[in-house]
Amino acid sequence: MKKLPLSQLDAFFAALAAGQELYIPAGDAGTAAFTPWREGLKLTPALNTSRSAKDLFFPQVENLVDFKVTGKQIEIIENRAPAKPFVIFGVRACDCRSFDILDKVFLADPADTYYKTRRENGTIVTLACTEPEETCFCTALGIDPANPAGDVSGWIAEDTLYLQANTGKGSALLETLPMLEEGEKPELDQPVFDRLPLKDLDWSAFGGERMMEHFNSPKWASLAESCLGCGSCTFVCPTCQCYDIKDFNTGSEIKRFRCWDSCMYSDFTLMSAGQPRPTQLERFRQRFMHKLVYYPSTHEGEFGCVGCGRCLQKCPISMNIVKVAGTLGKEETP
Amino acid sequence: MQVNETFKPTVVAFCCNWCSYAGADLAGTNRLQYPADVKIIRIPCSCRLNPLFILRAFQRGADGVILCGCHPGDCHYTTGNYYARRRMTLLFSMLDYLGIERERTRVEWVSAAEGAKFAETMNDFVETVTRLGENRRLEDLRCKSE
Amino acid sequence: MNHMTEIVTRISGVNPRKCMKCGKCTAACPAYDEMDYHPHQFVDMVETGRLEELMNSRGIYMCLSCFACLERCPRSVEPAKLIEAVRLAVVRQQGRNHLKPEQIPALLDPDLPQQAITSAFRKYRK
Amino acid sequence: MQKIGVFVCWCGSNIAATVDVQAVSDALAREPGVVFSTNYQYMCSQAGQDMIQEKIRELGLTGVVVCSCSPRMHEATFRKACEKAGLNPYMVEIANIREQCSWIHKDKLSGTEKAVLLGKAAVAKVHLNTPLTAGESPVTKRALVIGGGIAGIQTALDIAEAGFPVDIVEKKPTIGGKMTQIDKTFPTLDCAACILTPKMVDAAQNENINILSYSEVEAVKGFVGNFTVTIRRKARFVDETKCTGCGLCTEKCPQKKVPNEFNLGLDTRRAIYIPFAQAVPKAAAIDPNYCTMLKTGKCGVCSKVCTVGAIDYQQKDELLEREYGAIVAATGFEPISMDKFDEFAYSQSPDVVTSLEFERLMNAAGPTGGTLLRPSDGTHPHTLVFVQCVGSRCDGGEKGKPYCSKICCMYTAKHAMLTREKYPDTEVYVFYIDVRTPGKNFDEFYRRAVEEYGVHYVKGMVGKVVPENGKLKVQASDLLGGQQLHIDADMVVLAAAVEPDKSARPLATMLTASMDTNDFFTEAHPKLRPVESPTAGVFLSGACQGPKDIPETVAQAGAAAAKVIGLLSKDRLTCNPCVARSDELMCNGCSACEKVCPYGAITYIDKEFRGPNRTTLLRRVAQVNPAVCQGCGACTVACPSGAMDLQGFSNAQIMAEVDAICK
Amino acid sequence: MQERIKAKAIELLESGVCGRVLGWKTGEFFYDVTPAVFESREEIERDFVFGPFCGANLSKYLIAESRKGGKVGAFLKPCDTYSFQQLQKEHRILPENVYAVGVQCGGMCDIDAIRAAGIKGVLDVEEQGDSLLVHTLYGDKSLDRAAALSERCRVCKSKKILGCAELIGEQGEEQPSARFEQVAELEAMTPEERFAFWRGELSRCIRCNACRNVCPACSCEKCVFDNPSSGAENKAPANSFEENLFHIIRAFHVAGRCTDCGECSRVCPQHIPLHLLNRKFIKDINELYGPYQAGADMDAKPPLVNFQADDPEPSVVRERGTNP
Repeated sequence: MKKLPLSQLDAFFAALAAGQELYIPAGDAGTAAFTPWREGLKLTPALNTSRSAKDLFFPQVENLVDFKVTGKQIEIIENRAPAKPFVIFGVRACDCRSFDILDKVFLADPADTYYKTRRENGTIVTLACTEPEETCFCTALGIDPANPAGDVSGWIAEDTLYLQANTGKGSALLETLPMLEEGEKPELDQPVFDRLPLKDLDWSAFGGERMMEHFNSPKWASLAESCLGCGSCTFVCPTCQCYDIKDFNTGSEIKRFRCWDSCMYSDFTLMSAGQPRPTQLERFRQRFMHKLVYYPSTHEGEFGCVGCGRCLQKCPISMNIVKVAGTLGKEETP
Repeated sequence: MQVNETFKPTVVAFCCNWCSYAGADLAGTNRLQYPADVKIIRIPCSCRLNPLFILRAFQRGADGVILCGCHPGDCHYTTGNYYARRRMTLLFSMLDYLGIERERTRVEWVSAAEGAKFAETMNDFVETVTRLGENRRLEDLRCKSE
Repeated sequence: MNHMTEIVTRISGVNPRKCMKCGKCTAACPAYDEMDYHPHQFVDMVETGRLEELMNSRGIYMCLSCFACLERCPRSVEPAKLIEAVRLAVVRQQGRNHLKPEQIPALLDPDLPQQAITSAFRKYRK
Repeated sequence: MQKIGVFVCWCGSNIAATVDVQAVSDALAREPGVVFSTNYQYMCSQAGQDMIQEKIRELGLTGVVVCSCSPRMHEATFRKACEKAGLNPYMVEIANIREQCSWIHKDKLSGTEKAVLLGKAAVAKVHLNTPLTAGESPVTKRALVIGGGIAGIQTALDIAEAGFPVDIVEKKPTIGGKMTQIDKTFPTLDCAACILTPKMVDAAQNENINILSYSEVEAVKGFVGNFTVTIRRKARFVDETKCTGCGLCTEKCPQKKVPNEFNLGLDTRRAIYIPFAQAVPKAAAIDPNYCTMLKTGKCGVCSKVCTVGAIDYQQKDELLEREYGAIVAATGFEPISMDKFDEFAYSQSPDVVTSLEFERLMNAAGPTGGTLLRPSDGTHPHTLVFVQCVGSRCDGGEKGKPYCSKICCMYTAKHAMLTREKYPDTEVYVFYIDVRTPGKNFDEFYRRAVEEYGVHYVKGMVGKVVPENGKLKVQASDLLGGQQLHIDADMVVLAAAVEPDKSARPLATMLTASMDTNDFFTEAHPKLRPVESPTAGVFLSGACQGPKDIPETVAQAGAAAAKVIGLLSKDRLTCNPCVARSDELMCNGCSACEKVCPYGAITYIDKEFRGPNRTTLLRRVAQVNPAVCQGCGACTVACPSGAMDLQGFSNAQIMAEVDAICK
Repeated sequence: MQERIKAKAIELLESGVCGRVLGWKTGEFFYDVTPAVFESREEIERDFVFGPFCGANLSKYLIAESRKGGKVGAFLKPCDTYSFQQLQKEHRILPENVYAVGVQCGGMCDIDAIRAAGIKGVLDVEEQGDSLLVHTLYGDKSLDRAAALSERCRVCKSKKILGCAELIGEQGEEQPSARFEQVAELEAMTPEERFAFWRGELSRCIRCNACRNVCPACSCEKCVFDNPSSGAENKAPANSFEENLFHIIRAFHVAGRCTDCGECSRVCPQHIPLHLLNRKFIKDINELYGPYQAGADMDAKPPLVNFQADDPEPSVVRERGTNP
């Protein structure tokens, strides 16, 4: 394990940024974001970023290919940005788990080469949580926020940053940083995690086994009735991975790009025959069934949720996965 | 863009069919010169101009957009330019509020008899836009790939 | 517009160009006989910049401020305000007070209400 | 994908001198969808048109772009040519490379570049053009004239002369309007009744004219060529078809104290009355506000004396619904109320009268039998003061009307002249601001009043009038003479401003015709379409459009009739196909479009739509009547969802042009 | 207040005036209140809340609810009633199917404002006069109530309740508001500063459409930005142009109809001050065409479908700007 006095954090960031692009969480609570590091940029005091860390591997908008139109000729131009190594520092345990979930989707055969390239080029340095928010429930999903994974795991205790490489990529990265000293992090006692209001969320009712029961549950109607059909939950979610592919005609070129899509939208998976989910009820159901039932049914019971609590904070009408799980999971005698 | 090339702006002029388009024709008939940077799009009435069209023009590379219509009170459709006037005033004010150069957009009332005014207006507008230089604040880089 | 005209139109808020020269102000004026220039002439003279003459006229002190002209004017020109403004412009100048305190005893009438004296001071002095 | 042909015109050297036409046609040939591109000396010539037609047939072109002069010049020519070759005329677009390119640019390089861009924009637009077919709507061959004054009568007569049936709706029991109350007409001084009453009789006898007197328009639906109008026939308690107009009832009626509106309340009439001797229809009417029988059920004198049994106390208002192809508003004017001008003492002395009252006092059929007598004491007046511009030319708002009432100068001159002529012992003063007498023989008339009849014209408004000891003390200022005048007058006559009839505003709402702030109807174009309202099929006649004298009114009435005849002589109306269209699936029924439509072309219906999961939804959606829409596009921008689009100038088409130009 | 509202809700259901009522439903925490439809006394007694975190404007739900058949009861705060009236004017809400009860409001708190004050792990809040006692995972904290108010409530424009069948609490009045101050501050900047300000704000936009979907004025059947044939469709902000485009056009489409309810800014997950765009239009309209408050008057013609012959010319934008 390596250590670094926090007083040298700026020099540490500078050294990291010298070798590759470095992203750190910066900004005020509520709008903090992973930001390219530059001289003077400080680590955010907020627990987590507004948008998740997935953005760096699966950006909201990404160009796929260009078609050049000259007169009546169309030429296909491979136009992806060159792969550049980068480091993302300060990823929380929850967001770090989201990469496992995304990997199972994007890296399964046939692999999504755009995502794959970024995964290969990105090194993840995590940071353990010490001051969770009341909306955090990663512990209920088997994640240990005090001991995050990643290529390099990080802890801040007192005024020292401790770093532990977990992968070859992580070790290689730490090798490049001469200011790191050897050191062992002290044992941290963090009773706050036992006080989290959502720590005892019960997920036992979910998974692939009770698919039809949940699908046909009459409770969806009242859960979905106030949903506005916006995509804020989707777009701040670290595990949502749906996208749409669209063409933009610049007049001389067609730029084919993909962008995030949300199953909450009425035109999600719109097809020539119409859309498969006619009302918000079905769309709402889809999102939560996917996270709690469909995904686990095809991925060894793993849920498509990491308990980061973003949707609890961001939903305009405060309808979220915790309320859904609570309502559906409740055994009720009809 | 070559270094020595002087900047030639792209200016879109939306002209109502009844007054300003005819005014532009009259400028032509009288051989009144104005820069070829101005391209006219004919619309039935100034009230047909959707703010979307203006933003679209900027997106696609316009450096200035001007709307010409009948003088207030003279609208072929009686009231169209009154609505256009309110819409454009508010839109331009909003663009200004967002920090986009207020000189890039303009409304002029040009009657069918005012060929000279049309040419003067275009000369002046192109000069203003040229001075401002390339539209940077409302550009869409995807449309400038060449 | 010359300087004085500007001051007078600003003080009064009157736009003399609105006048259509119908003369109804003058026709309604109860102080007609006392005035050397009559309300409609006032408006015209302000418009044509003959301020000097107006400022030296007797009429500005003869106007009763009864506002009949203002009330009757079909074009909302409000000549009384103009006369008031010219008078103000005059008394605001150095040494142009129209009423001196020492004159009061001579003018005093036992029935004269006190307010009249106060308002006369307000009207005719700086 | 369209198959587009591009035809670049040289216009001799007009275009070819500054634009490299070959380069333009070559460049456009490379555009997607362009299957043929050429240039030619004169595209508009027969040979040029033949070439276009030949290529349409040979290549099966679905769209044509002509790069030539302004579309205002030859768009119609090329559209017609293409239509003859079987192409929908709205698949043709013109790129204006003459007026807006070759003629205004000297540099051939930039001129050519611009011409190419304009051509590309036209090609881009044609890609999105759709064949449009002009719709047709039938025309109901009957006209409605609202208002039976001289304007309405003349319009109706002219329409009827052309062979079309026409209804006149008049709210009073007789037609004739204000002109019936006028004594003599300027500048010829012929008697108003003598020239008007024959026209009234003509109207009554014309078999194409149907007079609906004592009636009012209640509702108007429909659009040009197809109006449905509901008319309320007010109960007159006399069967118009039976009444012979003998007048016996009006002599026997015991209720004698009814103010006579025909004489402006200067005398009285009975509760059953015929407004005046030459009324048309010549039929009595019972005034329900005064009739003892109708109010208490006791009397019935008129019924007893009527020899033909025309009296019907049970009569009720009746609603008629009729179809019309055209509507003419001829609602006329009224003098304004004198309430706000009490400096002239109108309310304080009966000897202060309005000019229209003065007409009655001078009229042989008036309350004084044509002898000018003071209303207060019936004596002969010696000094008369006329005041012009009462309530006209004011600052608007509270003060009065901002406009010049136009007719007062002339009728005041007439009154002054007639007074002096009949009573040479009188002194007549006219106080004026300006004397405005443009018109044939008008100024001569005014000069005669001054020079031959010795009327005293004084420049200056009257300041106040005070009744005192049976006299009217008039205080005024002679602005030219520079002296204050104090006149002891016997009578004061006020030339009151005119305003549109009170019924005009609600009528305009029913007709969706626009009005100015003074409640005068606005014309479709102030210069070029002065007798049409912006609402198609609605025409304007007489003083409802603005103050007018009789000759002008009659001229406008004839013009309105000509427009109506033009409309009614068509069997079907071809509509402009470049009209707005609402996409019902996207419309949310918010009414923004309806509020900006100057033509009232947009209506709403509740329509059933298929909802999700086999449900049905009832939604309010906009519908555009293509016969009424003129295609301005105001609605398309007011509509936030983009449900409203304009055919021929659609959002997509204009944006395609923008894209092509900015590329 | 909450008990009076709950009693009224039960009364409306049990007297048969309404088949269902629209209100706010309690959540996991004290603040995550969800708009909900209640159909029984039991539901109301168990779940209905009204408190300082019931910020959601229920008017937008009435568009759909008023079309579902039967009569729906709704509890509306003063600012919600402006939207309620505006939506009736636009024929979006069918008033005959709504029984509206006005609820006077003392300003709504915003959990994000509490978090912005640096308070973490918020578990519960107690109102103690003018201050709030906040229980957190990390101990108790105290906070001025005013600091916890959402921005729109700090500059509340009106406590007047419009168009409701009955009232709970006192009828209020329009009140002086400093809501245009921030707009004026921006107007006083140079164009460069304004540009930088808005770039900073709008670049955070993730186009989740929360602002649009929560907005009562945005009730189109299909938004132009979702419609592939509108020419404006875009699903994500590909660059600064599209960020600007969306927000300019959205503000323009609601101009003259926006009641300034402030929901757009409340729900923005990226904390973009979207109300400053709408208020700019409102301020301009007030200054150029005379005061106009959308939703206040059922008969007044909205300013963008209206005109005066002597309206100022668009050049006024160039002329009145103080900063060249």
